[in-house]
Amino acid sequence: MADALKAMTAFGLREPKQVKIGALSIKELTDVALASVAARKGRMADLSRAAAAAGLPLPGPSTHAPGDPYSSFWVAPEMWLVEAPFASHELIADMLRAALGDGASVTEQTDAWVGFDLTADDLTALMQRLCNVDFAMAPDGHATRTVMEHLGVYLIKRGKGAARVYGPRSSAESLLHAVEAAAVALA
Amino acid sequence: MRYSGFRVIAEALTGHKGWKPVWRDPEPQSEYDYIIVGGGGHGLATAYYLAKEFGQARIAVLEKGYLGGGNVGRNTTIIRSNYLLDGNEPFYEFSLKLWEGLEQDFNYNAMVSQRGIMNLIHTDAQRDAFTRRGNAMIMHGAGARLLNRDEVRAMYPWLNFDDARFPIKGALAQPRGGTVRHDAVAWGYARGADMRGVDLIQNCEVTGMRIENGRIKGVETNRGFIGAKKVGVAVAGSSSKVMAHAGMRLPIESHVLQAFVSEGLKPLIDGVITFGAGHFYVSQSDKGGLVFGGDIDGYNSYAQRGNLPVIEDVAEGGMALMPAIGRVRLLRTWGGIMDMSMDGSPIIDRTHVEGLYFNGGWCYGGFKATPASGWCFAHLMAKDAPHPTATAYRFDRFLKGRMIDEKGQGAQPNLH
Amino acid sequence: MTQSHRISGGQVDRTKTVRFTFDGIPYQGHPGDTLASALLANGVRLMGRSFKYHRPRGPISSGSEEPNALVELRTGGRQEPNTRATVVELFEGLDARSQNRWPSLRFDAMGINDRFSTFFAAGFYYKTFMWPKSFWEKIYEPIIRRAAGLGSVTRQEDPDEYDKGFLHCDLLVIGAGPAGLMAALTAGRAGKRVILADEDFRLGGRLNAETHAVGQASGADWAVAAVAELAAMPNVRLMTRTTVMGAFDHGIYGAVERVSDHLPVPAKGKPRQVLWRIYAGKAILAGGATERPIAFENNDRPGVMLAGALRAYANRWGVKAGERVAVFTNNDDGLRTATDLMARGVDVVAVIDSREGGELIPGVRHLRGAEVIDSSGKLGLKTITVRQSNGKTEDIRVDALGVSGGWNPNVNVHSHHRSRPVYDAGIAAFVPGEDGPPGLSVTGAAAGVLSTHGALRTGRDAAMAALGLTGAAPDLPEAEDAPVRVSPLWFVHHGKGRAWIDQQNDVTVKDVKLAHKENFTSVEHLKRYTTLGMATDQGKTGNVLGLAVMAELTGRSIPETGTTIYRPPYTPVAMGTLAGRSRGKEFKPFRLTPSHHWAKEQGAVFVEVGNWLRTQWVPKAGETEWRQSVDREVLATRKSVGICDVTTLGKIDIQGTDAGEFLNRVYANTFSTLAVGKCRYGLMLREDGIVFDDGTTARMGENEYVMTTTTANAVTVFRHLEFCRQVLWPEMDVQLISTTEAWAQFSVAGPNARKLLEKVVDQDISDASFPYMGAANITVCGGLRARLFRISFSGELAYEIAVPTRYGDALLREMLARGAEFDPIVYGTEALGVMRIEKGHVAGGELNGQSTALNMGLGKMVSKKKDSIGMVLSQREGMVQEDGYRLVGVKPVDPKAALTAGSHFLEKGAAAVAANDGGWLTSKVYSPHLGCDIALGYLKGGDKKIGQRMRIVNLLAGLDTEVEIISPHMFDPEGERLRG
Amino acid sequence: MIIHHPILGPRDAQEFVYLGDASLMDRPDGMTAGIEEFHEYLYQRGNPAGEHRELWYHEQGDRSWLVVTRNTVTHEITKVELARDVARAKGRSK
Repeated sequence: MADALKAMTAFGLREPKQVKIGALSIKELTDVALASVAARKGRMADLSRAAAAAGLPLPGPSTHAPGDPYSSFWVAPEMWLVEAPFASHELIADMLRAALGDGASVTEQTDAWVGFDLTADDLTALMQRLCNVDFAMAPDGHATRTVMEHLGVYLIKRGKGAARVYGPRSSAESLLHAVEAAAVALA
Repeated sequence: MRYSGFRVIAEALTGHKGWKPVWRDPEPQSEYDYIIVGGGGHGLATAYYLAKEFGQARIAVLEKGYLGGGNVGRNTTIIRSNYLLDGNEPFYEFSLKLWEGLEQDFNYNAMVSQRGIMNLIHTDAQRDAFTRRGNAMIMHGAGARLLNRDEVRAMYPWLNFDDARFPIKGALAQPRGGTVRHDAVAWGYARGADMRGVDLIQNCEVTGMRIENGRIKGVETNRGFIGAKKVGVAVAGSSSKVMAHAGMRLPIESHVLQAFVSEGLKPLIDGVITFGAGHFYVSQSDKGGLVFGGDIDGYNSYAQRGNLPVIEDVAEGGMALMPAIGRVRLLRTWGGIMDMSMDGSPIIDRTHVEGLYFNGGWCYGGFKATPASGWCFAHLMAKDAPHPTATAYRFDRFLKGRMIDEKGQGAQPNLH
Repeated sequence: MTQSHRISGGQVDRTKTVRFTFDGIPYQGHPGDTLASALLANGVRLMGRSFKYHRPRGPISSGSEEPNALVELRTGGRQEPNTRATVVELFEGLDARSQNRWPSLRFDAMGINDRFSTFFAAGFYYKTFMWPKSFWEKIYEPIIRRAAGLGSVTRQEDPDEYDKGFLHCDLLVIGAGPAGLMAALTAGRAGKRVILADEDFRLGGRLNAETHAVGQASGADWAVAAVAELAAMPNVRLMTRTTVMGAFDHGIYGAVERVSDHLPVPAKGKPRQVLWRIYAGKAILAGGATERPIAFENNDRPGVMLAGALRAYANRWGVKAGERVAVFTNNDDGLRTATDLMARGVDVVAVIDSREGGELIPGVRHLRGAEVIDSSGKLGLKTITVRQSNGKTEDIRVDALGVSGGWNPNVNVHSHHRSRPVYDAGIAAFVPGEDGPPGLSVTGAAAGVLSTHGALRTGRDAAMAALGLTGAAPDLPEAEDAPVRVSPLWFVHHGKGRAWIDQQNDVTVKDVKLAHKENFTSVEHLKRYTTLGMATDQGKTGNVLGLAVMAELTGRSIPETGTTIYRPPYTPVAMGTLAGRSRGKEFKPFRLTPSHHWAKEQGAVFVEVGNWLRTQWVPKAGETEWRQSVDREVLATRKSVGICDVTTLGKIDIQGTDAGEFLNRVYANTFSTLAVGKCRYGLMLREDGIVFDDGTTARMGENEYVMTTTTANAVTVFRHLEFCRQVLWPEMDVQLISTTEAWAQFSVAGPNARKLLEKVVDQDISDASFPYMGAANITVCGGLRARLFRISFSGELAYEIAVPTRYGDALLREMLARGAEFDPIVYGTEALGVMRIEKGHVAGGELNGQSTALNMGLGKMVSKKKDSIGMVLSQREGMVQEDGYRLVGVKPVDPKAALTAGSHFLEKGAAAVAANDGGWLTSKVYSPHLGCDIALGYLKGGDKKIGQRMRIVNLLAGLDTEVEIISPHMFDPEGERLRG
Repeated sequence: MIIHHPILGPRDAQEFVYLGDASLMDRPDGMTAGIEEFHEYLYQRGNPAGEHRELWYHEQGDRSWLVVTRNTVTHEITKVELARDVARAKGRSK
């Protein structure tokens, strides 16, 4: 996009962070573009139509809906966070705005967050140390806001042993440290 | 009966046969000149000073439970007059001066101990604010010192100076601050009032107020109607409940504040340390327990018990400040119901009902205010004029825009 | 040393030996031992000293109720005071020491207190030490403080880690005795998610301490089988060494798991303990019961123990507490101690039964209607004095006495919501009352059901009921179901000596009598006056005894007397556990700015601003003092151009067709007239009319605004806006989202700001096309999306430029590189502060939550032509006073004189007393431009005092400085530079 | 405490920020109401010992403001509503 300006990860590096602790692997996401989509007041029907046309899922509360290119999860009443591949969708906000029209308010959120994909055989014990989400009982695709070591994050369950966490980008180091410490204690 | 070392020795040698009840348990009379509702610290102090300083008689204190069972018996025992604003500082300084002579005054050792209090500084902005406050304190005659980091370190070398998230940069100290054995305050005032003829009536709950033509006539209780020329209400967390009997809504919410004590330890902390950045304050009792607390739970409550998040929050503050106490154990928690006012400052005022007076809104500053609160309330009730140090504590300050908002948080009681 | 008191049987692993020391002396025990059982096995029964009288003490119990056997464990930062020897699991190399004694446990100089105990009656200190006044703090109190306390605390940091976590279950079972195991089995077999937690390291509760059969097996073996069955269920989590410390609202329980306390040190990276917050659909308290003693004179000697503990040591640990043992009981259960010990070959010399009737135990001297009235033995029990039913007294030589006064159900957790226990005369004890924590039921001994069968049955039934299970109830194994036969006996009436009730705090029957005499008769007064039940055991063995004595003295019944309630925690909890990982640098998370890594490379100095770390200044080589750096940054900016990372300012994206009107209502000034492509300074009030926050808001599109807030208020402003949007004006079409972290934002300020920006911005930003207060979406460096605002906090020609955060670092480097010809510098918060104060902009010191727009000289901004938050109440009479505080600028008359923020204004010649207090300095900096300290301040009637001379004093530092009151706009008051 | 969020189900009260009495919804109109009315609105509280309708904000959640009906003596929660729905039901809707 802008060759002159080289992007940096949330850790001030060129390459995404990858950590392995025991069976757990932590991988920083730098290839996901994010934008929030909120229905304008009284325009939910319009938004739903436009979203359907654009291939943008708008799942119900506590849910993440995968899709191509757009995945999304519910964050607030009539509001979603939309994910898309960064390489093709760096201008995700513009693209969504164009697709959704004036029935929606769209805001770029890509760099508001640091994302991590966590994988292991079973993440239950790790999640028990990190947050109050009942991970074991949550269905796949469960998406919720929660708190990890004082940090507000979004947690998306992608399977018994897979989860995605979005935390505040400025606190990337603190968040990673919290996950690492919990993992070491369990390893 | 006068207490003294000689009396203790004499009684010890004669098998403790001569000790007398510290207070009587009188039946309520049909009418009093003064009824004080609430047998906590403030109510008992009010009765004591009404009798002793203002020459009044025919006084009763009505307590729904046991004497001293409210916040005077469930606090962290700190006394200080390190306030900022003109509406507050003269009053709290008056209170501290009364503390300084209290034990001799009421002949009871409440263990008033001025081992000093310090409020830690972690940012330049905090230093500026504390400098403003310290100067205000000195101008009001309260005394204050600004300590630098090394001076704090010399006093408490084991605080977290080297690995702190919010490094200690100094402190505002009031050497005259300290602690008092809280229960003894209630008992000392109760004893002093009882000796002066005040009827202390326990297990007597006010269930209504008799008001005729805008004038108080007495109170209904679970032990029948008791007449009174003047009624003063000093019931802290129960303020809204009791004043509702007079049809009043108050600028007050009731909130639970938890406090904590550790197992007994050999001396570690001499004075009182306040760690504002971590919502934590601590002192050590003469028995050896670390006595500490933090923020209120934050929601309206009359339950006298709190929840785990605040316990954890307070412990986190404690560990951040004092990494050596990791293996010190929390022994007991308790909750008191705070009368949180809309600006964080109290009310000592008349009401729209003639002869009905109100004392409340102490937030969690009530304990240190006990002597002055009692004195000023007695003054107001006896003379129908506010004491000079308590003129700002009016109901109408909110209507007039004259809030006394030390923390600058506005009309949200749980933030004060 | 051999284990002289080890006998056969028990559940210790005799194939292995564990070495440990107590007060430096080496001993041996076995895995499965506690410190107390191992010491007793070695014939050691003196383990501590009491709080007040320094009486020699040994353990009276075998569990967490222990008041006496408190020791100090470990060394260095791990030194751990007041640990109960009865629950410490023995590990290799354990190093324990006695406490509250000097010079040694056997010869404690403070034991002198015991000789003068009559002077130390309850509350004696309230009556003396008052004269002379100054002696309290100088002499008496220091002595008392030194004497007080039990263990000592290290001054070193605790090196161990602590963790926290969350668990969810359908049923939490607290306690793994027969009731708890049966409850867990019932729920587990039904497929429910169950957590079974027990404080012990071996599950089974009293089954491990008794010889009762359960079904075909011993109770202990039945427990092993039950535990094995539960362990095989994936839906059941067994938590040993886990104490449920408190019941909180709505089914949340706190539990402490002692992960590593049975190890010399935790394994690397492992926590010492974990605090679990358990979300339980339902909970069952199966916490068993605690035996209580009977008070008699000198009942506190090492060797006098609870009868149930005596047989627990024999049955579970294979330890006899003495060579010659007697039992003193008022109930049948106490008799079991005699029979169990005899079965293990221990010499039981007498059973003293206070009851006249009942069964006689064969083969032992069983005295009925008799009482123990006294004992002797300086450092341990040697004889007891027994008064027989005929009144004759007799000394009996024993070295251990088991005392049973009956069993108190462990109602503690059930009373954590202030439910008052009620008295059950059938078992002479308090049982759980009404209004316990919703969802918590109580079973087994904790509910007053004291037989094994009863525990199994109620445990099963409670689980069925709690979970609404409708299938067939599981069969119960056969178990003893003996009725409770107890004749209450609280204290033995005899003589003038002391009979202990609360052993740790040295509260005796005499103290209760004194409290009664002085009218401290309510249980709360009794507790507070005598300190009964306030020791580390929280009165688990003593409380009921104390109030029963008071009941007897007042002639009231025990129910009339009532009882105090228990509060969390059930047993004391380490502060480290409650804090978890939030300590040291991890107390709060860090927030790092986009330029953080660049600044770190440059050796910048950082400052904490909330959780943010911001660059405070960026020293250059040769600068030795911070002012050099800051002055340089200010001068360089004002001379050419400076860049500052302002990402920390809150950014809120506001969209919707009503966004303009929304801003009109949340800001005191008007926003609906703001044109697209423009920004405006906004002043936000609280509803009480006090200034809440300020910042600029830009209109980026027809229905699209970007608001900035102060760093400090970013979160609270957002919350407030959501309140306004959802609660006050839900009819409005407004959407909000925070974009604070999404954009890296830099202030570029100085005469060459535009020239520098022109090097990176792709569009025309000449004054004509991008005038003062302009705002636009632009691109930089050949196409990267960015935002540009022409706003100034420094008084210079200034812009704020924002790019997506990941490009922030690169943009900063690019601006510095491409604009090198302008010698750009990066400035930190100090220089930022200098320039904003020179310019008279309000910030932290002025936005103190106590000040009005009028105070700030911004009164005209509050529009009365529209409704906005705070508009009405800002007009109250106390807030619109003519002579109220006004923001002023201040500079010293002598340019070399220093000012201090927080200093107060005084008129010349006025005394430094409150009546003359004119206000205070809110912020102060050194202005390299003006060559002196300058400050902002709130001065009463300050707007009318411009040009006057006053003093500012800092009484904390003894400073008294003559100053000139000037306009707060100290630099370029006409604003020519920022429009340049 | 646990608040049963009308959309998200049971959530720990720790995720919420407490404001106070739900009467804070009933803000007077600043163009017609005067100081006395605003004073009553902002400062005077019923502060009941018993059932209390109060405002909580799900800050670490979906950012909904809720009206929670909770007993201040027992802490029992009997009703939880979206504050926006409550406000709209009061007629604050276009």
